[in-house]
Amino acid sequence: MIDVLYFAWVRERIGLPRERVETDAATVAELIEELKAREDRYALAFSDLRALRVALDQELSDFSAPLKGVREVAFFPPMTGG
Amino acid sequence: MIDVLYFAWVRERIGLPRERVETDAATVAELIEELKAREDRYALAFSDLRALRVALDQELSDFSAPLKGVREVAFFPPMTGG
Amino acid sequence: MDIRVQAAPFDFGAECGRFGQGDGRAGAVVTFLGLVRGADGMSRMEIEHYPGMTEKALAKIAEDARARWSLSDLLIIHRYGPLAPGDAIMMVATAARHRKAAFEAAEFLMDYLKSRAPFWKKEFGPDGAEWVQAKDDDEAALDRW
Amino acid sequence: MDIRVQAAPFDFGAECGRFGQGDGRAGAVVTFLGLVRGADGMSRMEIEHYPGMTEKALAKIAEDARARWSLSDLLIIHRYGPLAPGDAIMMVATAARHRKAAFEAAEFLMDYLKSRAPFWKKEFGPDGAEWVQAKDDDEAALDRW
Repeated sequence: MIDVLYFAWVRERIGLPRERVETDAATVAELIEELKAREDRYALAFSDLRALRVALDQELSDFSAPLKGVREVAFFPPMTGG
Repeated sequence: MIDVLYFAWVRERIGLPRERVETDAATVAELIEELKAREDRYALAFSDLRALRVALDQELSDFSAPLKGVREVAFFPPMTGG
Repeated sequence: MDIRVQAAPFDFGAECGRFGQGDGRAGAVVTFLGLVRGADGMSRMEIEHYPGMTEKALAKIAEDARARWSLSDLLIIHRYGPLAPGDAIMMVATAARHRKAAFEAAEFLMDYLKSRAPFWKKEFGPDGAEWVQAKDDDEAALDRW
Repeated sequence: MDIRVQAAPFDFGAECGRFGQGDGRAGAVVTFLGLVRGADGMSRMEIEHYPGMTEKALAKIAEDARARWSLSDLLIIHRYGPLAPGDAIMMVATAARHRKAAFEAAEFLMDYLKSRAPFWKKEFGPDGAEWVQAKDDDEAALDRW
């Protein structure tokens, strides 16, 4: 089980801020494929990975990173603070 | 007649902040030669021109500039504001 | 050193008045204030963030700045939640012996805050709501450090 | 736009609190504060200036900054006379739509103030009084503009 968090328009497209996901995905990319296969709203949110960023346990990471030991995955668009 | 002003250590070496000078000098450099010929304290103040700056009528200028029409000449070291 | 992430407003003048001074170590203080612009008909803004990661990201950015420049003080304040035109969004402040370090550290903090701290701005205007898009410039700004 | 040359102290916090905000045009405010450092056993400082030329030089530097960047506000305050460690010597502030212009304009103002405005600092320490020497760095800083 892994906590998956969504922010900004990713959260809006998927329709929820966080969920617990049962997965055997070895990498972020595999997790994304599983999510996209679920429902259109996921497929839509993850349709263009260049527009997305991922954090693993609250550290910026990338889509090829392994999920082993990770408790929290977050997906969001490029940040616009400051 | 021209007003000649001195600032910072130039003022301290010459021993006065300003004076009126009767001169026919055509350029700043000529005026400096006239002043150096007056007394040791002037010769000392003007001994290293690389350490000096000049302003003509309150605008930075250079030693080769003509004095025609100028009312106020100021000599001082490189500025250290800010 | 102080880092604050908060929904509440902050008083830029009061923060500037008490920052980095008084210990005689700083010769230079630089502050930056980010404001919600009133242009383009925007009526309000909302800033979303990632609690937990935000604090870690800001602490990391501040540590990186302190490793790189000798700073006698450093401050970051960043708001989230609803904001109106003219409101203060965030500020940074740096204090150092000389101006070069204070300026560089403040710009470094801003460049990294823009692209590496998990905040997202949504603008509400006459044509509806829109998430602010990251600019290529902002990512490119990191290359100079 | 405001330029002040004065012997009197100024309140950096209060100046920051009222600068560049309120009209909704600025998205970015940068301020710089220069302080007398208490290091190196210096007990006091005196700043001499050239009344008349100082005001002209500061007005020219400010005009040059405004010609180069689109600024919604600009402030320069520079003191002269006796100062003690910890005292505020001077400040600049710039307001613009985006942070890049506000930062660049503030650094431009500082670089030119250092080397082109007729101020001279004299420091009084345990070994007597000494005029602060201009640094080659400060002259070189102008090359980037």
